[in-house]
Amino acid sequence: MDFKQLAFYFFAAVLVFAASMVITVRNPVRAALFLVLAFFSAAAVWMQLHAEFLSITLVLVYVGAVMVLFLFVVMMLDINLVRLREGFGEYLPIGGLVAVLLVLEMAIVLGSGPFGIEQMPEPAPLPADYSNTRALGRVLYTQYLYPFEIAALILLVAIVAAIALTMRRRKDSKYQNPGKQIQVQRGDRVRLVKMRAEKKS
Amino acid sequence: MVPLSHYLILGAILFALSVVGIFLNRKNLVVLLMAIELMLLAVNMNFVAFAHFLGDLGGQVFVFFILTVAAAESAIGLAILVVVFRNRRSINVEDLDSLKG
Amino acid sequence: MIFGLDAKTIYLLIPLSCLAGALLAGLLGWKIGRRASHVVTILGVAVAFGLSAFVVLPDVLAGKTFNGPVYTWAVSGGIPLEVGFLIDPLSALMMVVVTFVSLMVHVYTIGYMHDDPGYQRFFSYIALFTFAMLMLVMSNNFLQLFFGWEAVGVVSYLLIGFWYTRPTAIYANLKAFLVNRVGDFGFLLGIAAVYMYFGTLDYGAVFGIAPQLAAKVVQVLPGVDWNLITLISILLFIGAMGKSAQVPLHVWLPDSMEGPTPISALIHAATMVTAGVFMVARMSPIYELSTTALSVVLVIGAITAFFMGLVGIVQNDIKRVVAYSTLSQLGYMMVALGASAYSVGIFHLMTHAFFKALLFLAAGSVIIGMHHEQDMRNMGGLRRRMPMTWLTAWIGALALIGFPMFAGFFSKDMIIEAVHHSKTPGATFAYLAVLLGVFVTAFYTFRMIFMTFHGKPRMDKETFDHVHESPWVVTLPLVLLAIPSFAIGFLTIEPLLFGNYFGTSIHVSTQHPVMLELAHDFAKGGESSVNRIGVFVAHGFQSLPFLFAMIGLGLAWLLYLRYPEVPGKIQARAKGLYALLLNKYYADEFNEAVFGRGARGLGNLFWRIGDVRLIDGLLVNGSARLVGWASSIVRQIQSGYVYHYAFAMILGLFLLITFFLHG
Amino acid sequence: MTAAMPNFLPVAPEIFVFSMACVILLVDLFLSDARRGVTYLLTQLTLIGAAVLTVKGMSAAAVMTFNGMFVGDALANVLKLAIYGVTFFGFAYSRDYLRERGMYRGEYFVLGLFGVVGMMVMASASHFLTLYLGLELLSLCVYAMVALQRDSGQSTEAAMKYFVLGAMASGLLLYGMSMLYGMTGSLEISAVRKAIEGLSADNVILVFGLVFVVVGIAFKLGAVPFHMWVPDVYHGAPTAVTVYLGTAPKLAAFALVMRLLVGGLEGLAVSWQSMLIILAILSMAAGNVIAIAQDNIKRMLAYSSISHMGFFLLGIVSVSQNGYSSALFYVVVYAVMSLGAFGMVILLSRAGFEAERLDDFKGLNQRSPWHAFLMLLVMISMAGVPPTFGFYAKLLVIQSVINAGMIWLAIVAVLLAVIGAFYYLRVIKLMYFDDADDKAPLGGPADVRVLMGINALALVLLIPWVGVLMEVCRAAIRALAVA
Repeated sequence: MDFKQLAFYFFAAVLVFAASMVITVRNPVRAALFLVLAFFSAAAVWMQLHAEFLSITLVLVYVGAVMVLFLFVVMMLDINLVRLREGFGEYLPIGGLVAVLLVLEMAIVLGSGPFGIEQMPEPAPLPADYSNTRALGRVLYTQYLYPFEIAALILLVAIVAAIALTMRRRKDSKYQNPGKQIQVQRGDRVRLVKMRAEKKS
Repeated sequence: MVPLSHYLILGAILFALSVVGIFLNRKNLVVLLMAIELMLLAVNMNFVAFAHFLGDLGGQVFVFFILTVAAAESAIGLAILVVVFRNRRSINVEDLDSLKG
Repeated sequence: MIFGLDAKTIYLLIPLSCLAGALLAGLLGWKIGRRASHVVTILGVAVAFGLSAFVVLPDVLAGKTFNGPVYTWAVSGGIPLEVGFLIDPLSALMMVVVTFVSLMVHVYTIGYMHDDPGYQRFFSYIALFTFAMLMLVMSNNFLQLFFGWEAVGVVSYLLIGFWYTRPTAIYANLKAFLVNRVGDFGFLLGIAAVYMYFGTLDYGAVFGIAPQLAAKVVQVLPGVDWNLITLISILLFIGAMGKSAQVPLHVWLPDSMEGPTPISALIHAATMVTAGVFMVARMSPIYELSTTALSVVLVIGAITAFFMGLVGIVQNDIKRVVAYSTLSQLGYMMVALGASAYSVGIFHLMTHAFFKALLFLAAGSVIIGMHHEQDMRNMGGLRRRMPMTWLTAWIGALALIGFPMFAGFFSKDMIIEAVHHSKTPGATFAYLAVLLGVFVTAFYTFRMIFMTFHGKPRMDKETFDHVHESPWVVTLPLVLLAIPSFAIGFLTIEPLLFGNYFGTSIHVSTQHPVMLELAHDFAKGGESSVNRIGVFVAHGFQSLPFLFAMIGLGLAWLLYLRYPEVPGKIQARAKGLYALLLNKYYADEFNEAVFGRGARGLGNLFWRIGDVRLIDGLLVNGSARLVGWASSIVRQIQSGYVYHYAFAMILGLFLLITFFLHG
Repeated sequence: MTAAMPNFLPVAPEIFVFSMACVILLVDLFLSDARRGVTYLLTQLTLIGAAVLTVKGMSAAAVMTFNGMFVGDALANVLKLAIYGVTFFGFAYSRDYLRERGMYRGEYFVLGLFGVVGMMVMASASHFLTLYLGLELLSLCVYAMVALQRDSGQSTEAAMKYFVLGAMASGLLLYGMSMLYGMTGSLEISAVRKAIEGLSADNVILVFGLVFVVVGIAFKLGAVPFHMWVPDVYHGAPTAVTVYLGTAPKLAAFALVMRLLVGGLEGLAVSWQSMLIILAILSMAAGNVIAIAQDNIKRMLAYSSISHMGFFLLGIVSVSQNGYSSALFYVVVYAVMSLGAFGMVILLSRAGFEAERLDDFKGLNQRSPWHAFLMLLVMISMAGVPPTFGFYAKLLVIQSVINAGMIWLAIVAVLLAVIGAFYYLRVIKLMYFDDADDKAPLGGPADVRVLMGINALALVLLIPWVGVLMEVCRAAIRALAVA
């Protein structure tokens, strides 16, 4: 077993462990953190597959942005953790059974098929000056221009939808109006009142 | 040498875990969204592995787009989650049962 | 040829006189009054009977048959839609039976329905029924057959629900409607198949072509070959199963006893329910081509004959006992048909019509005497109070159990013999069933007779004192029916079965030579007719069926007269069996659960076309409840929980993968 | 490496709709609530403009552009025109409903238009990537639209369910695509088709991937057992959104079926044919039976949609030009019928009152004979009673199934359709033979009433031209075969 294999099986094991923790831990914050671990190990596996750009993206975009968003939401919502712990493990046996069956079935298909090392050997190593990022960039803006534009549209939709769904003006929230603050005149704030001095009675 | 099939089986395990996560989880909508992320990760694993072994960049480009879509998707998913929470003060999956029959 | 009328006119006159009576009583009944209503209808039916019995029958016996159109209504797409008559020995016999029983029932109704507010309506219905039944038996094509078939059905529903204020009557009505729809669906498909492959609906033409298509094979489901003739025969038989109340489409008949008793006698014992038997006999040239279809008829008939008799044992309503005996006897007729002894089947149909009508009317007479009490547990000892009814009921009962010399003896014994000789698959089973059926028949028949007329009165003294014999309009038909119940058997057995009475109207293939063997056995009796019948009767006293009948009779005597406390004990011991019989094998419950929905689904098809009232009253309120029930069960799957939905998807995925990759 | 400038002309409608949606998004910001009508008007003009551009750009031959990512053929054009049409009507029906519920804002229309772009992308997709992106664009818009009534517990619950299950279905579809990619080495649909021809039809990996793809498609169509979202979402969503998602996306789903199964994977037809048969029978049976127990008309129409999708699949199942074109005809007719039915639900609703229960249709004839008559037409067409389009659509599908030699399937379909007729007739019965609880006469703005009339009457009055419409469908399918 050479180092590449060792690395693959190690990261694969971590990935599977992290993934199973994501779906079994009860605390959503811990689940999110395990998901981060899963993404990191996946990025490591992808690295071995010469998908450097994607593995970096996975870490930067996913861990850096999406998972932070998850954590942010989890913490923003006032979730009752006690209720989340109820009924733990009740459905675990059936879930485990389905998982095992599904994996077995898929493994039989994928393992026995034309994807063994003999039928599909590792491709020849790429030249040293090959840049995965550059290659991706080349096709992304030429060959894949149309999908790229659609992806932009999807992101726009996400922005519009997220704002439309969650932005709200509370009647009781207090906010400043800088325009008004600047235009304020002395007369608006201070009123001089003339009155006689009080006499002690 | 790690054969392609091992990458694919890794993807299959991830896939099965995410599927099980979706129907096993009865308490927490957030974890449901995370399980969906896991499923997309499984698919991405497949694409990246195929792209490498086929020597074709198309798979990697596809993964790039899936990542983009997934980010947009989770933004919308979380937005819906927030709206649900505001309405019910709960993100318990079992509480989402007013529509049925 | 009488009064200078030609044959066609006479044929037309027979059904039309009934129709005229029905229309007069129905449309003008409110004006002409009760008396005039029954006069016109009875007159109409009497004319029909007179013409059938004294003009048509002698003509036919003289070999003068008729087959042809009498009125062309329209020509559509190349097929003429016409009213056509086929007058041959078979239909002539049916006409006489129908009109005679109908006439008796008409007279009897004067007494039975005396106080009913729907008097005119009732007469109108039964005359209309007679018209429809005549159209059915006289038809010479499938279309008119279907018309008559549906028309008798409609009148039957109207009459079952005659007392429409009773909820049970409405329910029975609905049930009869739905169950018959199932049968009619098969019947209609059968007729459609006939038209599709034969290109004509005329009996003669169809029978002519049938032998050429005997080996034709069709595929309704891909990969499954079906013989065309077998398919058509079975589809038509499904229709017969509905009308003639064969298992499992029998459930409507016992409930139909909700109608007034004359109806039970006329429609649900003597005539309409025999339409299925008649139809199969009429189609004998088709059925003879398919041994498979005959075997189906045989087995279904045998099941009905035996198991429905068993149910009769535990009934306490006097009319229901007779109703179950009808089911059982219809089974006997089907058995005869299935054994290719069509003439024997028709023979039994005829004898049965007389003695069953007699039994029903006698039961009705008891019911009148008891002031509409139908429960036999509250009767007993009525012999001295109602001597005439008692006597005629005994004659009917003896005929029913097949006591030698009585009408039922000849026909039933012949059926048993025919099955004994038959080589059709299932014949052994059928033989056993009809043989045991004799014992069962004797047992429940005499259980009824003993519980009703003999023993100590089980009602209070005051009621008993008020019981009195029915008026003459009731007893006269009883007597008039009792005569043929006794005598019709030995008078007609020779010409009907072994003389060449039916001629070409019934076709028996040489592969099923049951009749020949029967004739051979019968001829051994001697040279003269009286001799042969004498030997047959004498032989009857030593035969197995007679023994069985006597055991049944004796057992009934022991249990219900000698030791009346025993039945209760047996009942307590064999609770499960008793409950099974009392609930009629849970057929209703089963149908409700399994076929109810299907039947209603089919119902939709028919109902949606026209009648708004039906949509409103039956479909929406009645069937919606049942379909809704099933639907509400299924909708529980939609639980509202996302994880259940996800699970369903994964299960679907999983099954698809398994099925397509490893299956 | 230099790349040639791609030909933008065939994409003009997409660009137009997209740009207009952005313009509307901006314009809407500066409009007061009273002048929101401008947004609505611009939206409808956008759809009309897109229709004009599509008609102008039609050509006999299929046009490919963007390196084989986009195809403009007759099928795409027919579907796009149908999508504009039903969306146009749907927006018109929704206008007052939205206003009365405080949702009459730019977001509904903008998201709706973006969804239209997604459907257009799907209709002209010739690459797995564009197909997927179009699908996601549409789905994301619809998820958000369902939740648009954000203070309603029902609508947000529906959105959440739809989102979770929809995302899962997308995952399944992608998994299937990844398998196909691994086996064929390509993501371009025509290349995949060629590669499959070189492989055997019972290749395990291909069938394995196919199962996932079929499941993904079945979800989008709402076929049993992947249908569970349909009733909940149709019911929970604001009716204005239900009318949107119950009509045009079915056309897009048809594009998905045609592009993927027929365009790309016809070599595996033996396998997907039997899968679709199972799904079709289950859908027709479950949809029709469960619909009977519903007392909410939106749920009832949802189950009816499930059974209709089962029927529509029968056309695909026959694996023939005739079958595909009858399926196209069916799905277009279904979209029009469904538009009419939901439109009527909207029309009956008023401020603060949702006409969702079947009982709300009681005695409609007393309140407005004209609308009761229109609803009657829609219902008998859905039930498949002659002489309506619904009948012809069913007839054509049944014919194609019989031509394919599957008589038993045709019999099953007819029987189930007969059972299904029951609940449509119940609506008619309620409208005509029951007394109204609420005698208020029916209002509604004039233009909506005219559109509603056109919508329902078209189901009957266009019957003489059924041959012409059928020929259009045939031509659309023929174009696909050539490409």
